[in-house]
Order: sequence, then structure tokens, then C-alpha cells
Amino acid sequence: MSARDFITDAQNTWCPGCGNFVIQFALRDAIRSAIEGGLDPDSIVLVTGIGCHAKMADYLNINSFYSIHGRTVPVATAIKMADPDLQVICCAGDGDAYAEGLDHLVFAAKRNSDITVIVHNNRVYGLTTGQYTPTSPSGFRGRSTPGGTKEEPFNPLEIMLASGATFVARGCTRKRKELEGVIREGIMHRGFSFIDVLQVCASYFNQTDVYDRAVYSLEGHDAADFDAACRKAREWDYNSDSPIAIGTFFRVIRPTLEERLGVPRKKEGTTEETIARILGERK
Amino acid sequence: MSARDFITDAQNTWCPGCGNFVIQFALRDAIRSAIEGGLDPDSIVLVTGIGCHAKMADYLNINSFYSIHGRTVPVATAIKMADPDLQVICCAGDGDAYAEGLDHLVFAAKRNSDITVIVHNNRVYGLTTGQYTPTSPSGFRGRSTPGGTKEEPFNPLEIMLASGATFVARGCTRKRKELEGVIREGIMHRGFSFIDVLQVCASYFNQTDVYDRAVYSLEGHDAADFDAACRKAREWDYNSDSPIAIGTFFRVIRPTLEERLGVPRKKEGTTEETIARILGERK
Amino acid sequence: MTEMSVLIGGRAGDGINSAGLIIAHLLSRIGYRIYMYFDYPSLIKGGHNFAIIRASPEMKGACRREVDFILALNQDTLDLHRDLVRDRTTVICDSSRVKATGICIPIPGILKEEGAPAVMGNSCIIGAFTRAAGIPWAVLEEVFSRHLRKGLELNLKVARRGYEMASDHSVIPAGDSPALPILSGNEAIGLGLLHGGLDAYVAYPMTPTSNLLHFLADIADRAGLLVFHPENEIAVMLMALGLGYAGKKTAVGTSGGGFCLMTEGLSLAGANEVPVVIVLGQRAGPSTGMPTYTGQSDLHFALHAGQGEFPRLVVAPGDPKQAFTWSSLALRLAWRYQVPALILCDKTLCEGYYSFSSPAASVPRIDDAPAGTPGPSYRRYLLTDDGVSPLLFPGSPGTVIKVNSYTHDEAGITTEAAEMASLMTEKRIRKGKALENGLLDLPVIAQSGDTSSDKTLVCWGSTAGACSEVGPELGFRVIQPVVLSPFPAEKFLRATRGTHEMVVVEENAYGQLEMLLNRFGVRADASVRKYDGRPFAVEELRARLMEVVS
Amino acid sequence: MTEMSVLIGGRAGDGINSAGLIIAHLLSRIGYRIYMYFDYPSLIKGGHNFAIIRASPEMKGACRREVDFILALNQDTLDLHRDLVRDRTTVICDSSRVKATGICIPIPGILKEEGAPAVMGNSCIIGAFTRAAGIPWAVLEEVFSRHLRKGLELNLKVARRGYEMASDHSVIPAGDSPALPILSGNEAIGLGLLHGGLDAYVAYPMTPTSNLLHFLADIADRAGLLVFHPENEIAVMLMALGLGYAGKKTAVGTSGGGFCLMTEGLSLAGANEVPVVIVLGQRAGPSTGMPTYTGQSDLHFALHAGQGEFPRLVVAPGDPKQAFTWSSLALRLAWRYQVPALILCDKTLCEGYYSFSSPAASVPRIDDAPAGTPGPSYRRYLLTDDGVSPLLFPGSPGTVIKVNSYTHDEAGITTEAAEMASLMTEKRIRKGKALENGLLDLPVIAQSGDTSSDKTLVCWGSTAGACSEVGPELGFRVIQPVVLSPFPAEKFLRATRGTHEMVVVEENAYGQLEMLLNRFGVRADASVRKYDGRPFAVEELRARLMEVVS
Ligand SMILES: Cc1ncc(C[n+]2csc(CCOP(=O)(O)OP(=O)(O)O)c2C)c(N)n1
Ligand SMILES: Cc1ncc(C[n+]2csc(CCOP(=O)(O)OP(=O)(O)O)c2C)c(N)n1
Ligand code: SF4
Ligand code: SF4
Ligand SMILES: [Mg+2]
Ligand SMILES: [Mg+2]
Repeated sequence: MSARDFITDAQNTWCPGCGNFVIQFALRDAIRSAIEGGLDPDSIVLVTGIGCHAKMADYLNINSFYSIHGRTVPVATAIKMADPDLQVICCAGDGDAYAEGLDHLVFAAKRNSDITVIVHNNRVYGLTTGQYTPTSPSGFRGRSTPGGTKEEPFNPLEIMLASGATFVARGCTRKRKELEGVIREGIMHRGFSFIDVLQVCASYFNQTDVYDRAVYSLEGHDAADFDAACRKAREWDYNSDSPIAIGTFFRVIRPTLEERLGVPRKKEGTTEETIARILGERK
Repeated sequence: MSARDFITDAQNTWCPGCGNFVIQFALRDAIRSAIEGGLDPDSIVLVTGIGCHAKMADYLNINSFYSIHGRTVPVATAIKMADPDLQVICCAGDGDAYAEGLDHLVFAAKRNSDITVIVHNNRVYGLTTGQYTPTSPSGFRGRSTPGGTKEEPFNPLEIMLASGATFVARGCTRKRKELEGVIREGIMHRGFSFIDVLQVCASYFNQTDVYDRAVYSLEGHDAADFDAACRKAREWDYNSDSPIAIGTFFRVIRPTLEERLGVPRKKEGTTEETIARILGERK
Repeated sequence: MTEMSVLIGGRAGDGINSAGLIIAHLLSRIGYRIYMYFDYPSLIKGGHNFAIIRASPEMKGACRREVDFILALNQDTLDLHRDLVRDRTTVICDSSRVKATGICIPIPGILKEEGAPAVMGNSCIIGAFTRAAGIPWAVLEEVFSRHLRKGLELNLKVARRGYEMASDHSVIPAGDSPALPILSGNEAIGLGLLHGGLDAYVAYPMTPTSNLLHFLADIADRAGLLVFHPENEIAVMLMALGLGYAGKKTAVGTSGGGFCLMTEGLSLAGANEVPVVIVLGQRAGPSTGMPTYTGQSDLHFALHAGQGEFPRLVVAPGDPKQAFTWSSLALRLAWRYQVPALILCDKTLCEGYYSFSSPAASVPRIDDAPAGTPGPSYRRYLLTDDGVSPLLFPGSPGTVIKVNSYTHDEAGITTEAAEMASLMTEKRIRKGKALENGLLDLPVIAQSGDTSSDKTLVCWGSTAGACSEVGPELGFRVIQPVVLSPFPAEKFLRATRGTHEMVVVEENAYGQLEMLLNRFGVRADASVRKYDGRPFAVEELRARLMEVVS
Repeated sequence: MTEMSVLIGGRAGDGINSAGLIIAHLLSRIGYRIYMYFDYPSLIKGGHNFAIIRASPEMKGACRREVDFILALNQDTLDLHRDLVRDRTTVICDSSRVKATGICIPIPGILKEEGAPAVMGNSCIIGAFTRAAGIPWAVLEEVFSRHLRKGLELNLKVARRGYEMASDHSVIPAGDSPALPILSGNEAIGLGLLHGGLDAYVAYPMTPTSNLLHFLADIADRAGLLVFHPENEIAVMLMALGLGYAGKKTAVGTSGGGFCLMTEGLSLAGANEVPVVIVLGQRAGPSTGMPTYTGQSDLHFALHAGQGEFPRLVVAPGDPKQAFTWSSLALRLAWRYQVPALILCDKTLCEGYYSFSSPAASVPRIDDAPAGTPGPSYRRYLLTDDGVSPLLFPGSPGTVIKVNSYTHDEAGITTEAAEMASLMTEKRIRKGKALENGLLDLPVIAQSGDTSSDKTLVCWGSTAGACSEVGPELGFRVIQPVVLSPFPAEKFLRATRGTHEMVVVEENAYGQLEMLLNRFGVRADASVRKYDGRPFAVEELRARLMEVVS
């Protein structure tokens, strides 16, 4: 399958300079290299929410479930439960996954559902033209908060670590190569993979300069060390001006939900027989 | 006001031996002592979810908003925003606050809304007769999981710490006095107070023996030390057999949501004038 | 052979439901058809619970306002149900807790002597009942051994003590029909779904459908089902759509409050055409209301939930046989036409127990939507004559399968073009018409009574139980539309042709079925409505009907 | 004085909406009444946007299918709207991007010379338009200085360049009505709520009501409002009820998908009787559908959302004046009768701009529910003749105020007693009747055209704009029920008396108003429906009507 094949003819309507382009190509290339490594392209399913990020479903020529705002994760979990041979990837937004549907994210981490969640964290609601999200810095003047927000952002990495996620990483659209790396790693990880991607929103929250200045790659960090992961995750609180690490913060192998559920056992006899047997017991 | 006054004549229908009784009296006494300390009893508002825990709204003779399953927190946040002079307390269930409505809890912590959330964590759905919750141990055989759950519990204290809660405590219904202490402290805390109460469910998950054996009071712990709080919180993962600390894990003072929002400023002129002025600008 | 009713009552936690079920089986074994109503407040212990078991030669679906036996484990059982007691009523009670004349058994003493736990008091009083009703001991032995999960021997001992303390009091003549299975409505729905091809069931517990979750979880292994209970109803619904997208025939179950949270997913299903079945158990609302009491007040919500317009199937079975049939059909129709299907039931049906003769063999066979051809030209929303697009699931070789909540083109790519929007709306309308046609040969309306009568009683859901008993007695033809969307207006008009006087009976305050009928030009002459959470009893309905008809 | 229309089009991100609004103000200033329609896809940049500004001596609420001026910032503007161009149409374009004959301005060059950013291209073309339309330069200066937030001088410079490059082309005669404010429907709703006494507004952004959130957030400080945007719509609705419980008059705003998530809270409001107002902006569904396009397909969902039965007010204003009046009334009625109130609007109304003459002075005054007497005997759910209980809020001295989602007694304590359940249901029914009575003197039905005509056109919501223009032309009387629940059936029947032929016009596929009318025995002779997300244009509606009427 050639590179071209992964992109549909749908008209691309992201703004010029939008970080989503970088995620698109990083994801495409990560998928491509996974396919080179043996992944069946027909087995890939992309689940998206609603927001600028979600247009990925239109733009990538792979199976997709263009879902509703905030609900990538339960859809993805279920697709994986239905058919553990599928490789399920979510492209979610920060409004989407951190505000509207935060609970699902926590539960997917808790269950270690073997899906990969990529959060296009532009720290703003793009598609609805610029309101604050849970990761906007405090004082952010969005259209719903013209006087500035009165709350601090939360740190999604900390929450994911506290929730039991077995793969926690961060990327940035200003670092395409590294981004592709963590996405590939996330897809390959057996278990719940969470990737927070600091994405430049050219129109409503252009943090290019900040990210160019502050982002650095994790080095010499032991991703097996949970405490170290927590410490690293806390280095930047999504608010203050401090170095911003990208890379894999934490990785551990635990049994996945699908492994533990097992494929439903083959039925003893036909459905009719099962029903008859159950009815017999009710006599 | 005498002790009697706090209890309504509603028929109490908790099971004999239920830990909710202990929470009821600990809460009543904590309120009583707060009143002795100057709290206006008319300013107290109790918000409950739906579940056994929630009957507190019927049983305590104070203002109450008997809400719906999972939704204590947004109701309570809003009551406090509406009138910062009110003292707002939630009695929530673990199914309620950790499953159905987890996101609200995270956001109340993030915002530092000055409310007190008491989670009656019996680690089971009581009222719907015994299904697993997010804090049931793995393998729990509830009515929806007769073969045992296939997931580990999450640790609500860790999640609250990761979410920015400014007061994080744990109590246990086997330790009434200590429970009253943390509840009183939570009520007095200016900011978001979270209290996970390990509550014995006599009918569906009677952990009396476990708690009697494992629970101990935090001592010499510095509640101002976030890292220490995280370490202590991780000592018991709601699954394994380890010592279970009760007491105040973490406490810090940060500006509350209500303080930061401020009371909406007095309007310049009448509403009619405001409308006329705005219309004038639209000409 | 005549009919009879038994009431057993005690405190919440006394196991009244199971005891009632044992009594039901005793009466079933001696040749009766059973209906059992279980009444309990929304609490675990402490309140008053009771069950009424009605045994008749023919199937019934409602209780009477008099009982032949009253088995009292607490004083409330006598005090609260005095109106059901007649001269002939045999009272059997725990003499330690109840003051009464009748067969009084010192249950705690017996339990103590036998070293049995308190909950076995039930067995003791059932033993006494067995003797008083003249049921052979062997029947009790058989029923106990089939239906007690544990402690058989001790239970038998305790029952025997009760049996021996009573005497043949009011002997029930035995019938000769062989015993049928006794099923709750929830179980009938569960088995019907299984019959329809269910692969997965996802639910968050909520009365009155929690027991459907429990039942399916219990049989999951042998039925090869995936049963999952996630964090909340939003997840439930979205998981169902994920499963459906991946080809798993999936149902969910809930009640009003949980259904609210599913409506966004329901609209999604309407738009992305992923089939799903929703079991919606009604209870007394609004809001939390009375969780363990019944109601029929969610009909219009079920008909119209979710933004935008899309075809949906709504069926409201009135008894377990219909429940089985229409649960199977609902799942199959959902997959045939790629529409969401709602099974609208209520506490009375869900948690009532009924003798059940399986309609499995006679449920019409409906095929899934045609399968698509894998390959690069597959289009998930291919525009076809009947609006139904061929189905494929991810993993199909060389095929890209896109479903989409936005208005989309045939390939599932988002569009905002006016023409494509119209085309896709018209596709959905055609699908709805195809569904309507697909229903033509199905038993969408149930009837009883004299079909040439000029007095017609119309009802829906579990209320059909009382109506189909009382209606014919009073000379009504009784019409129960089982399918409520797409509403079979023509068949309904045909079925009611020649009606001079029409009464609509419902367990709600606003007359929701009547509102629906009004849309089709049908006007009722009178309405009988009830909204206190209790199902109509036979005598009550009779009296209410006699008040309103000329 | 005649009417005229201007179309301005460009790429998403070109600021077409603001440019359209400036043109609207120019035309308003020279004495016209304005209607502006803004058409944009759901994306931030790159797609095609356009606005049509219609200026007439009288208020209009729809566009025509021809334009007098076309201002093209991109080629699409000409290519996609050829059907609107007539011989007389003046084309003004950016010669660097558009090939056309007409007034062609080298915008990028001008911007470069003036050192102005790309977005000021609008001002340049507006300058050219001003000249071409014969509007005095001073008018442009005034409009710019009143309505540009920044860069006034540079904008004026750039506009002047455009002005100078054009010539008087198709001079628009000036009228003499003084300029009215120009408001969007969202703004009219916001101001109406304010007029009704709004204390707080809670919302999660969703088209087409996001701009209501933005507007209220903008004016929050001077209006003394609390405006809050929480984590999701479930929180929105529950926060609104918390605020209402504490005495704050609160509204929320959303669209279909968000409304789904509010339905559980809506049912709660029905049960616990805490007043709340929901602004529900319809858009093309189902599911995500076409977020920035219009539709009227949520009527029945709005009427029936939430489990169980409770009275609710549903109003569907058709223009900003009605929006102002009924937003004020909805809030007041909600607080008078302690019911949830829905303001059902749609993208056309919400995001359309209109000349607005404020009805503030004439909105009938409705008082809040009577206040309770503080003290230990206060009961939140006191049973009264009209079902309305006196209100108090927490903090009242010596008073315990309990609201409850369960069936409750007068004091708000949970009960499952059959009698109390019936009493509370009947209380709610009485409240609904009281609300119905309270509506008797209000303008629940809007009419236009010849009221003695035997041809009646029925419509609702923003479609009233096109209908009230076209209907009378074709000899129809036009009836627009503004209140849809409780449906003013009697007034409607009175208003339509003598109708020989009835046509129902709606922007949906299933005929939702028609379904509602059917319930009241009203049958339409014909229906005109549209479901492509675009509002009816005047000519289109005229043609469709002429097709169906005899
Ligand atoms: C239930 C619901 N609420 C609100 C919306 C409106 N909405 C669409 S996208 C969006 C925000 C998107 O923000 P984010 O998830 O951060 O995605 P981005 O556009 O920034 O990629 C909102 C609020 C919706 N579609 N559904
Ligand atoms: C939306 C919704 N879903 C489900 C229910 C049913 N329900 C009532 S209480 C409850 C569980 C209660 O568990 P928990 O919150 O732990 O409270 P407990 O009874 O253990 O105190 C459930 C699932 C409901 N009322 N509303
Ligand atoms: S609004 Fe922001 S996130 Fe959306 S497409 Fe434009 S730049 Fe990208
Ligand atoms: S079920 Fe458990 S939590 Fe509920 S009242 Fe009984 S003991 Fe208490
Ligand atoms: Mg975003
Ligand atoms: Mg619990």
C-alpha cells in the first residue's frame, strides 16, 4: 500500500498552519511503519470525536467511526471487545476527551483496554471557535470567558497515571518525528495507550513559540518507574512557564481487558437448545 | 438546637449494621460542632445522589437537594456559586460519584469549588442490590459479574490528588470518632474537600473484618506535603491486603472558585437601562 | 377447576420474592397457570414486601382484589391487605410476629430447633401452606429440589415442620396441564433476544431492567454472550454502537433516567445506521419517582427521543410470550433495516412472573440486511431503492468502512451539500417505509374478546393483562397495538372498525397512547388512567370501566 | 422606496459575517429594515461563506433568490450563486481572486500599499459597494466608527480606496425611518432573558446557541450576570437546577446533542419543581448532522423529552421580537409555575440578523410564584388549589427546604405511598392547567395575512419569516403558534375557523407540527417540507406553495 492510499479525496479544511496536519502525517506514517511491521491495514479502525481533530476520520482512508463529541473511548473499547484482532485508535480532542467525556478516559485506563488514544490537545475548542478547555492556562480569554478563566488547568498525564494507564506519553506537533515515534509506540503497546499531543491551533491558541522554546525530549528517563513518571509529569502543569517534556513517560505491561474477558466461549449446542435448556430449569 | 432536631421522622430503612448509620451520626455531630463554632444551621445544604447513601437527605432535618444518580457535585457547585454564604455538603455513593458522575468530581477538584464531598464508599451498588463499582476489588462477584470482575479498582484518592483537590481525606465507618473528625475538618476547609469513607455494606459487601484489621490512623503525616500524600494514598490500592490509612492525606489553601468568580457586580442602573444601552450600541 | 390467589408478605430482606416463586411452582406443578406480582419499596431491608400468586386454568396477567390464602411473616401483611381478605381466606402466619386467627406457626421456635437461619422461615410457612392447600408433599419436595440453590435438606426439614403443623384446610383441586416454565418478563426478553441472535448485552443497573442484566450475565457463558456493565449509560449506548459497528448484535437495557443519557447515542444510531436494541423498562416517574413501581409514562419519550428524524422500531409487549417474540423480532428487524429498536416494557412485565409456553418455533424468520461485497468500492451508505445499504464489518479485506454522525455521502465522508443532505434524509425515510412493509405480516396488534362488539377497549404493554381479562367479560373487544412505531395505523383502524364506543386504558396521567391515536384521527370516548405506580387489579379495572361506559 | 439584496461571499476566515453586518448597518442607516442570513460550513477556514443582506421598507425574515449587489472575495461567490444574479445585479469583486465583469478592485495591491492586513479586504470591497450604491461616505464613516472594534483609521483608509475606485452604479434611494438596532436572534433571546430577570446563564458551547453564551459572557459584568461554561451539558443542566434551588433565575442553552444530555435533568426539574429555562437551538440532524445549517426537527423531542409526565412550557419564536418577548415570558412563566420552559429556536433565527424594535415596554408582567413564609412549618410541595407551592430558598431563617427527585410528600420527604403519588401527579397536572390559564391573555399565536381567507398557511419558528411574506401574497391567512406546549388548541381552532384549505410549512421531513396538529383533530390538506438545512427563500416557498394549493 502506497503512502497516497492513506489519504482520502475529502477536501481538507484545517486552517493553514494547524498542528492537525502534523498529527495526520505522523499518524499515517506510524500506521505505515506498523503495516510494514506486519499490521493488517484492514484491521485498523479509527474512532474520532467531534471537533477539528475529528476530521481525521474523513481524511484518512481507513475504517472509521466518526462518533459524537466526547465519546471516542467507549466506542473504541467496544470495537476492541467485539474483535480483539482489530487495531483501534482514537483521535480525540481536548474538549472532547478531557471535558465532555473525561470519565470514559479514566475507565479505559482503569480497564487497560487495548486501544490507543491520541488527544489533539490544542488547549482550546477549535471547531466552536475558541473557548477554554480543561488544559487552557488559567486566565485564558476565550469566547465563553472574555474576562479570563477562573480556574487552573488540570494535568491529563497525572490523571492518566492515577487512573492506571499502562502507556502514558506526550508529543507535540512542533516535533513531528518524535510524535510519530510515540504514536507508533502507543499503537504497538499491548494495553491502554494514552498520548497527549500538544497541538498548535493556528487560529485560537497559537503556542508555537512557547512549544518551540520549552519542549524537549525525555532522555535517560526510566519509563518503567512510576514515581519518576509522576515526577516528570508534574514538571509542567499546563499553566506555568517551565520545560515541557515529550516522549514516553510511563509504560508497563498488565493484562488487558480483552485478554481477561476472553472471547465468549463457544456455545454448547445451538441457541435453540440453550433456550430450551434454560426453560427446562424454570419449570 | 438539640441533637434530636437534626433527624427527621422519616422511617429509616437502612439495613441493620449498615455503615450509613455511622456516617449519619458522624455528619450530624460534625455539623453540630460546626454550629457550636458559629455556623448558621439554616445555611447548610445537603446534596445527595441516588443510592442507599442518598437517603441521608430524608433523614437529616436540614436543607437538602435529593438529586439524581451521579450528580451531586454540579448541583452543589452551583448552589455554592449562587450563594457563597451557604455551606454545601454532598453525600454521594461510590457508584454515584466514581462511576456515573466521575467527571464532575474531577472538575470540582480542579476548580476548587468550596464544597465538601463525602463519598459513602461501600465499594458496591447497594440500592440496586449488589453490583461492582469502580472501587470493588478485582474478581468481585456481583450480580452483573457473576464470574468476577475483570478489572482492578481505581484509587479515588490518587485521582483526586491528580485533579487538584485541596483537601483529601479518608474515613471509615468502623472508626466513628475519626470519621467525625475528618468530616468536620472537611466542612471547615475553605476549598474543595473530598472525603472517601470506607463504609460497611452489611448486605452486599461486608468488609467489617478487613477494615477492623487493616485500618489505622495517619500519624506524623504532613498533610501539606503533596508527595507524601501521594505515597500514603498509594499504600493501599483498594485491592490488595495492606494497611489502610485514615485521616487527612492532603490539605492546602488555594483561592476557591467562588472567591475567584466574585459575586456578580452590582448592575449599573436598572435592567431596562442595561438593555437600552446594549440596543443603542447595536444601531 | 377454579382459580385461586395466594398472598405472601414480610419485611424487605425476608426473601418474599423467592418464596412467592416457590409457591408459584407448587401451584404450577399441580396444573395451574401462574401469574405473580411482586410489590416492594425501593430499599434493601425493613419495608414491607409482598407477592401475590394467582393460579388459574388459563393464563392471566393481573391480580385480583381477593385472596384465598394469606401467608403472613409480619403483622403488616395482615394489616395492609385487609381489603383482600374474604371469609374463605385461609390465614397462615408466623405466630411470633403476627396476631391472627388461622394456622399460626411458631416459626422462630422451629428454626431454632432445626438449627436453621432466619431466612428459612419462608420454607416453614410454605410447608404449612402446602398442607393447608392439600398439595401433596412430594410436589413440595420436587419443587424445592429443583429450585433451591442451597440448603435443600434443611429447608425440607423446616418445611416439613410447617407442613405437619397445618391441616388440609382449603384443598385446591389439581389440574391436569403439565407444568410450564415460570419466567419473569425480563427473562422472556432475554431469551427472546438470544433467539434473535444476540451477541452482546451492555447495561448499567437500573430497576426494572437490572434483573435482565443479572439474568444475561448468569447465562453469558453457556449462551456465548458478551455481557458488560460499564461506568454509565452514556458508555453503555456508545459501546453498543461500537459493538454493532464491528458486527455484534447488541442490546442495552435501562429505565427512564438512564435512557435520557442514551438519547444522544440513539440519535447517533439513527444517523450512522448502526443497529441497536434498547430495552426500556418504564417505572413511575418523573425523575427518580418510585423506582420499584410501575408506569406507562415514557411512550412519547421513546417515540421521539433524540434530535433529528430517523425511523425507529418501538414495540411494547404485554406478556412474556409477546416479550419473547418481539425481542427476537426487534433485534432481527433492527439488523434488517439498520434502525434502532426499542422494547418498551414496564415494571409489571419485567418483574412479574408468568407461566410461559415458548413461541420460539413460531417466531417469523427475518434475515439481516444484505451483506456488502468487500473491496475498495464498498460504500457503507449506498443509496438503494429501499434505503437499506449492504452491511460489512471492519476487518473485511481491502475494504474501508466509514460510519459517521455528520451528514455524509454514500462513502461515509462528511458533507454539507444541500442535495446530499436531502438524499440521505430520503434514504432514511425509505428505510422507514421498508420497515413498515416488513411489519405487514407480523402480529403487530393483539386482539381478544368479541371482535364484532361495538365496544372497544384499547390498551398497551402490560396493562393488556388486566384488560384482556376484564374487557371481554364486559363485552369489549380488546385491541393492543404491540408495535407503536412505525404505528400500524391501517391495521389499527381495521381492527377497530365498527366501534361505537372506545375506551383507552393506560397507566399514566396524560393518556399517552390516546395522544398517539389522536394523531391518526382516532378519538376515545372515555379514558381510564391510573398513576399511582400499582398495576390495575381485575376488580378495580372492572369498576373503573363500568363507571365510564354507557 | 424599493427593496434590495446584497450578497457578500468569501472563504471561511475572511470575516464575511462581520462584513455582512457592516453592510447591514449601512443600509439600516439609510433608512431600511434589515434581514441578514449567514451561510457557512462547520469549519474554521477554507470553505465558502456568504451572507445575504436584504433591505426593505418593512421587516422581512427571509431571503430572496435574486440579489442586486454581489460582493465577491472569491471565485466561488460568483460560481456558486449564479442563480441569484440578474441583469441588474452589480458585481463588485477582488480582481486578484475573481474573474468577472463589474467593479473589479485589486484588493491585495491596495492592502499592500496601505500596509493593511488581509482581513481588511472586506473594508475595501465595502467601500466600493458604498459608492456603487450611492451611499454617502459619511454613513460609512459613522458605521465603521460605531462597529469596528479596532483599526478604525486603517479600515477607513482602505475603504476609501475602494470607494474611490467605484462609481455610483445602482444608487439605492434612501428611506426616512431612523436606524434600528440590528440584532441576532441569539442576542434577542439573551436580552429577553435579561428582561425577564435572568440571574445566571450556564452553557457548554454548541452551534447555533454558542453565540448566546458568548453574548451573555460579554455583557455579564454590566448586566450583573453569572455566566458559566462547565465540563459538559449534564453539568450545565444540574448546575442550573442548583442555581434555581438557591433562588437564581437561570437559563441554559444548547442544541440537540447537548439537549439529549440534559433530558435527565429536565425530568428532574419536572419532578422537583425547580424552574429552569432551556434555549434549544435546532440545526440539521440527526446526530451531529450539519451543525451550521438549520432545521425544525426537534419539536417532538422538545415536547416529550425526559421520562415521566410533567407540565412544561415550549415556545418557538419566529423572529427577534417574538424571541425577546417570549424569552422574557418563558423565564417569568417558569418561575411563576415552577416548570421547565424551553425556547425552541433554530439556526436561522439564532444566527440571523434583524432590525429590531424593542418590545420591552409591552411584555406583560408576570409575577414569580408566591413566596412562602419562613419557619418550621414551611413545606416545599404544599398542595394548593392551582398546584403551585410557595417558594423559599435555602438560608431562610428557621426553615428546612427539601427538594427531591423521588416521589415525595409535601415536605419533600420520599414516599412510595400510592395515594401521595397520585396527589403529587395531580398537583403537577393542576400546575399545568394553571400555566394554560396563565397563557390565556398572552399572544400565543401570531397571525398575518387576510384573516378571513379560507386558505390557511400554518408554520412555526423562523419559517414564519418566509411564510408571513409569501402567504399573504398568495391569499393565505398565516397562523404561527408561538406556544407549542401547552398547545393553545382552542385559540388555534378559533384562528383557523373557516379554513377550507390548510397548508403546513415546515423545515423537516416528518411534518412535526402537522403531527402535533393532528392530535387536536386538525388535518392539513397539503404540506410543504424542506430538509436540506437551508431556510426557505421567498421565491422557493412561493413556488412550492403554488404547487400544492388548488
Ligand atoms: C454534546 C455536544 N456538545 C457540544 C458540541 C459542540 N462541539 C462540537 S466540537 C466542540 C469542541 C471541540 O473542541 P475539542 O474537542 O478540543 O476539539 P478541537 O476542535 O479543538 O479539535 C464542541 C463543544 C457537540 N457537538 N456535542
Ligand atoms: C441514571 C441512573 N442510572 C441508574 C440508576 C439506578 N441506580 C440507583 S442507585 C444505583 C447505584 C447506587 O450505588 P452507589 O452510588 O454506590 O450507592 P449505594 O446504594 O451503594 O449507597 C443505581 C445504579 C439511576 N437511578 N439513575
Ligand atoms: S481552529 Fe485551530 S485546531 Fe481547528 S483547524 Fe483551525 S488551527 Fe486547527
Ligand atoms: S444495602 Fe448495604 S449500603 Fe444499602 S442500606 Fe443495606 S447495608 Fe447499607
Ligand atoms: Mg481542542
Ligand atoms: Mg455504593
